[in-house]
Amino acid sequence: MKHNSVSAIINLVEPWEQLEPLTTNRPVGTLPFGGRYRLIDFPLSSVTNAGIQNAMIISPRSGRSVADHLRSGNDWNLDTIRGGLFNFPYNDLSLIAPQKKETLVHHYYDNTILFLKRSNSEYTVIMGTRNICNIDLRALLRYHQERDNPVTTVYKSIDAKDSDPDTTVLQLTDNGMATAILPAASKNVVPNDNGKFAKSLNIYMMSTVDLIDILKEANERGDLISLENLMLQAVMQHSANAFEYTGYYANIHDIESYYDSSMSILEEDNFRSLFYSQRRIYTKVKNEIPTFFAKSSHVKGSLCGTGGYIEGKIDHSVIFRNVFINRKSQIKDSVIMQGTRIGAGTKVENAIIDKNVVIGPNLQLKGTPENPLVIGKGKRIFQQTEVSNE
Amino acid sequence: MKHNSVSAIINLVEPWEQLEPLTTNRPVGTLPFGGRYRLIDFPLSSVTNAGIQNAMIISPRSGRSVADHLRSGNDWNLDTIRGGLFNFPYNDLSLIAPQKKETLVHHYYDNTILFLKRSNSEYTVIMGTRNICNIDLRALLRYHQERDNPVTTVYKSIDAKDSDPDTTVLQLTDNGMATAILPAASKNVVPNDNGKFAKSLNIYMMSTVDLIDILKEANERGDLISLENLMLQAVMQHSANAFEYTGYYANIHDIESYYDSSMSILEEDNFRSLFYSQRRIYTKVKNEIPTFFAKSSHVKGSLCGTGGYIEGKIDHSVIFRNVFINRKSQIKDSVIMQGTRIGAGTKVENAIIDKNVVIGPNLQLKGTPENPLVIGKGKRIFQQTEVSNE
Amino acid sequence: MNENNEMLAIILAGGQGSRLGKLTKSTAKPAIPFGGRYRIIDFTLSNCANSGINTVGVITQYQPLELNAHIGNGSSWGLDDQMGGVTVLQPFSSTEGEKFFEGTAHAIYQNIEYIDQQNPKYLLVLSGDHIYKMDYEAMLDYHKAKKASLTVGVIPVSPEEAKRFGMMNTDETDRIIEFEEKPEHPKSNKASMGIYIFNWATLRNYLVNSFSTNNELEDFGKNVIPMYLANNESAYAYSFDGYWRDVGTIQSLWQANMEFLSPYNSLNIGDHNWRINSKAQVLPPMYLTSTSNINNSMIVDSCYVAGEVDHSILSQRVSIGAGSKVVDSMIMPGATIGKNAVVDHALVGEEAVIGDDAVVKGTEDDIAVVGYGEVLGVKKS
Amino acid sequence: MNENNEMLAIILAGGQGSRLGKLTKSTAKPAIPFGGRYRIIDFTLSNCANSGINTVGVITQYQPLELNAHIGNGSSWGLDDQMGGVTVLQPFSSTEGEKFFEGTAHAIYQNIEYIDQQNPKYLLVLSGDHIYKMDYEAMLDYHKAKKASLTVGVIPVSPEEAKRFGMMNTDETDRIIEFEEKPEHPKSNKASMGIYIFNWATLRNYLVNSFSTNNELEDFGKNVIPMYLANNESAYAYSFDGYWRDVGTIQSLWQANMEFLSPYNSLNIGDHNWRINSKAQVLPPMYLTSTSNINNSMIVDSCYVAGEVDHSILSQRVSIGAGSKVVDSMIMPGATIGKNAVVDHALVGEEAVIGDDAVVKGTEDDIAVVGYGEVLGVKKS
Repeated sequence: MKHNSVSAIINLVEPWEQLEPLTTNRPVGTLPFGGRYRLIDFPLSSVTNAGIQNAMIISPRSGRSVADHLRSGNDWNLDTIRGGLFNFPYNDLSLIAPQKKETLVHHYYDNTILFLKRSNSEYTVIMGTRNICNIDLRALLRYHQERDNPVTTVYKSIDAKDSDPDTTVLQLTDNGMATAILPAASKNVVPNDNGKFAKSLNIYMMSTVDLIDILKEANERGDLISLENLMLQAVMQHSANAFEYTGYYANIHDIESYYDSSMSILEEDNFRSLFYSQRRIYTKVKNEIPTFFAKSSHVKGSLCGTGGYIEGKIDHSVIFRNVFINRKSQIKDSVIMQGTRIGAGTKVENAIIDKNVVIGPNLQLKGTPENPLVIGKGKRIFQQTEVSNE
Repeated sequence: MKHNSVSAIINLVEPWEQLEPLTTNRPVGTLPFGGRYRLIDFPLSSVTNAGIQNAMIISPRSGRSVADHLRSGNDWNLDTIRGGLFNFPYNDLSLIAPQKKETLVHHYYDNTILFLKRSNSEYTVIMGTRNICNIDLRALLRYHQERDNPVTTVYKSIDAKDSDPDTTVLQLTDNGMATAILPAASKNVVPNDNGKFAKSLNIYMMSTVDLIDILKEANERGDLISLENLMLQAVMQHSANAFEYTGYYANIHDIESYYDSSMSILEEDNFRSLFYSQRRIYTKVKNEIPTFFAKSSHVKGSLCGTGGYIEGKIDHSVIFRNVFINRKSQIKDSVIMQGTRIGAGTKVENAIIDKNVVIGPNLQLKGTPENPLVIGKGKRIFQQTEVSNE
Repeated sequence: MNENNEMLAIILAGGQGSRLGKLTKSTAKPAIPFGGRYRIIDFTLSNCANSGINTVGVITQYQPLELNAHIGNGSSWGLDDQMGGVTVLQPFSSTEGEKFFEGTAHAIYQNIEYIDQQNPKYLLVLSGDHIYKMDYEAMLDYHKAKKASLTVGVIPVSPEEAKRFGMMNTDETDRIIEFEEKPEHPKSNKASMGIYIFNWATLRNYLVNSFSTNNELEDFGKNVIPMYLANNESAYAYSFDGYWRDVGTIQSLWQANMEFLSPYNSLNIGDHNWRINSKAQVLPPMYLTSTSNINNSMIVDSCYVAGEVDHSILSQRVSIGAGSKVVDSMIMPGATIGKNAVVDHALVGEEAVIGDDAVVKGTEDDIAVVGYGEVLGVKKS
Repeated sequence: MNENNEMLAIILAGGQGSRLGKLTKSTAKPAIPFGGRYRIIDFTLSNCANSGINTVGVITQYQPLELNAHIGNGSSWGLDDQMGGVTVLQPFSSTEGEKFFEGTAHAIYQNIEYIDQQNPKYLLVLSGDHIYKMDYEAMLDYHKAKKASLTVGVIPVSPEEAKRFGMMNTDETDRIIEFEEKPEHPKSNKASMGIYIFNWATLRNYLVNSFSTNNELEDFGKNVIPMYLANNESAYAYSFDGYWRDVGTIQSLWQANMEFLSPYNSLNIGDHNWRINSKAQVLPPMYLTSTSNINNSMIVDSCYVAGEVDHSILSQRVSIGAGSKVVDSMIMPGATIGKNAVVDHALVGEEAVIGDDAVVKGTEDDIAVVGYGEVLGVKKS
């Protein structure tokens, strides 16, 4: 009913290879970001802020890190009797055995169809997690309702020179309709007069009935392609309304873009635009003690989570929860994730250090802005010779 | 900590073939029973009633019906910050592709070990779902603590003549220790002087540290066997304390035993023993309207769920929630599951009718007590010729 | 996807309900059981949830324990929203002294701090003791369309009934031009349902001014509406024509329960598009023995029936012994009736015990009442 | 796996806390923020949860809105148990009249109906305004071992401090033989912590008898304990020797916050085996600008620091402008401090605004206080 007029599908089956080792044991969607969040928090918060009560998560692999993070959905207000959060694991086709694939033909989209039918919703929004934004889905819905095309998709205007060859952009008509979504390298898309591309945010809004039809037809054809590819086909087939998003935006597709996006959040304007808009960002609630800054600490231009103990020097870095920075250590232009400990006298620069890493004393961990040093989750490093990019 | 001193593992990987078609699309653990429950409700309620806060569910296949039923665990008081309910799907080895199996070797029990470590519990109880009972796990813990063997297992004393050849029973020593758990047909077990067998209830209590060791050793050996078989090995290896359970008991292993157990619940003593003991049975909460009994209705010796509309005659049957029984129909010695509709003038006898079935008017659906008629989930039957056992 | 917190609902659930006699001796009226598995306030709370209202304050004062336990954190109605939810508002003390609630409008005034925190544009004032299904969002749309300062929900009544109600006399645009309390000669058929939408800023002004000048606006019907009309505030009547019952007396409570029994009741309780939710308890299924005989009745979980039940409602955990006969009655949760007893035209309170061979017999005009926990005779087994 | 509901805890959280002056003008003392991300009552609630007590009644009466919102359904402490949980008990009315609470024991008497519903064997009575970590289950074990009718938690104090406490004089078995309120010449060092375990049936008897004979047992310290001793009830003292602070005055509240700052504080807040939980809000991480300078301080989520912070605690959403200096102070949630301001030896209330260039300066013996929402000077940006 009223509360169920829109349901959401968040698709965590996304390209992850270029983000290794950060994505070795987690989908892109549960990559930590911004001192206490994970990428999925951003689309999920948009869903919460729009009052959407029904959400389905499509997970690759076992989805354990996804389930651990989301639990009942309570932290995103998604566990009331009016709806709920439904986690469907094991949708990554590349991980499914060939004979299992055969049994999936004509049934691959069954779970999604079941979810959509039960949701009783009028519209459905489909989102990925690798484009960080804080979008007003109510505005997107109004935009969609006011226009004729069966699908509405979302873009951010970016400088063409900032795009990679495989950045996906909208092919826009003169009256602002999207006729296709293509890699920037395709000769079918050209920047506009201002040298801008309409970068696709991989968000789609359409009527639930239409989406069920698309999925049923794909089932009938025996398609085994990802939901994302089905959406690209739908845009090609019908054209789409193109909704421009103008807030903070970051695209995470490889280590460098993850690093750049993390550093960009340290700029106060970006920080405020993403976290202090009318639309709050929700995440899993944790009870942590306050972070203690010792007399010897020296922290500048940085973000810090709670539960930390800081004795060393931190400059222009993102420090997650429960991090321990020992005396005389120096952290600069780096990302230190939850539970990591940095030994006394150690210097860290242009590095990304994943969760629960222990770095011994008096070591040097240095990358470059273009090629940041990455230390994988749970590593223990006590010798300089053990320091190496993975 | 105090609340975490025991954690629970409920293992839904159980033999299901003989319960087809009831188990075609669900594990044995989510088989409906007793008018509004599913089999998993019984072990899970024992867990709740013992104040256990941490429970892990091991599901075969996708576990969707399991997740649908359990949701956040709130209905079993398992969603507080002191613990939680963890659902681990896809553990049925028979469904795993061979090359996937290779990657599992040495890692098959990783999730279980992770759960146990995080639980911080002193003891762990492992239960299946196919033995219905209402056991006091606090008493079992005390029994275990007072004795020397590393494992305590549970039995119900049954008449040997009531056992099948493959009923699993404890091999008991004179001083009441279990040295093995074997099929009744094995020549190593004999009934006691009163002609009784100690039927295994497939419940095991042991220290969490010991269980982690067992799982780690199994990982090291590269075992890919079910948790249940690991427990059988542990009993063989160490002998087990044998705890006798004396309350209501039923074993569900094939259609006939499911039918007999359902009918046994209609005896008032059994009904009270299972549902009105000090230990309540919890299940998923549903808001249903009251059941309406029309003037023409005639209901005797039966259980009924809410949300129903009854015009016909019901005798000695179990009627689940939201069932619609039309005028002049007759239901006798049968089980009618949730959402099913029986047409006017239709006669049902010795039958099990699964969820959301529609039976047209003026039909005859008859089985025998030894071979009940089973109608699978969601079937629509409007012609007498469509009535057939599956 | 309506905007959050545009309208705050306040449910007035503090009244003693003394016309319900024995039944409200130890519990608040809105907590009285209804229809086998509901309590009266469930209808208003479900209406709020179904109307997309996320934030609800329930003002309570008289014997609130059962009501508070029933409401809990609001999750039974999906009102456990992180951005809103149900708050139970009880008397409290402050540096200004003790704050009890003297009347409907006074109760709003005493809770001004809570309302200001929610910062609503519109305030919806509701009673917790009516049985009905109503979309308050449609009423808000009307309120906005009329650019009203106050909208009053009204229901058509016969001239006979009008003598028991506050009547709204309106012009042809439905603007309220006169308000008459229980008129001998009603000029309209529009009876106030006790449902109001106010522009909060305006109402707040009136309340603060009046209580600071001792010109106290204690009650909405007696004081606030007359003041609004006197000051020419734009007040409109919003007509509702669905099923609506005030169940403030023994007779009307029994009558509404009997109407609820009819499968043709226009309340349409089974409608999945406007569910009435309640705090659900997990109880075993009902057990109907081989001696039971049930006709035209509603029965719920955990009932045990060995006797005869005719045109009656049994609530949760009710037990009817063999040989007993229950006719035209509503039995509240946990009541037990022994063997060979007769209960006829009665309301039986929670946990009451009616012994073997006892007779409780009312008539259509004089319904028998057994109080909460009352024990009549001896139940032998 | 301890048995459910053997002991019910009642937290007395109704007092006005007038010795906290401005800070408790619009909120109850137990809701006062402490240590950056806690409120005072979090310690008692967490102690209950960690001690395996599932059912807790919180008696409240003075300005309860913030406290009620904080407690919610108890889920923050894992006290949202289906078989128990937290119930907030506020004044109410009944057929016997309005029920406000006149003293600690009177508050228990007025809520007898709630306690009877829980049907506990033991009643644990607690205050909501102490900072400590204590295992009440160990105290219950002691109570049982002593076969006591009443056990009183006591803490060793110096003869000097004893003059401010109720002192328990005991025999060599720790049985209480005398109780002296604020004695000039203390005979023991055992000060009452205001923590009591009663056998409920016995206490219930005393309360019902006394209030029905006008011999009213209003207060535990003043009336109930003397009555127990006079009647030779077996009352024992249970010694606790961990960190414990009554934070009932401005001075003691500031002192306890400063002690909390020390990494060597014996309260050991980081201990994972006895977590102190609080209602967690999701807020962005703290942001420390390039002009910030932080020493010996605790800071939490959503703080913005551009100035200097020395030996101070910043609670959630606190903002410190460039050039400002905060020393030896505790800043409560949402307070903002402009540019070039000085805050020294101060407690700053929630949502207070300290303007640019303002100076708030107390001394160790006379702590400065800025009230909730108080505005000092003008904050320009």
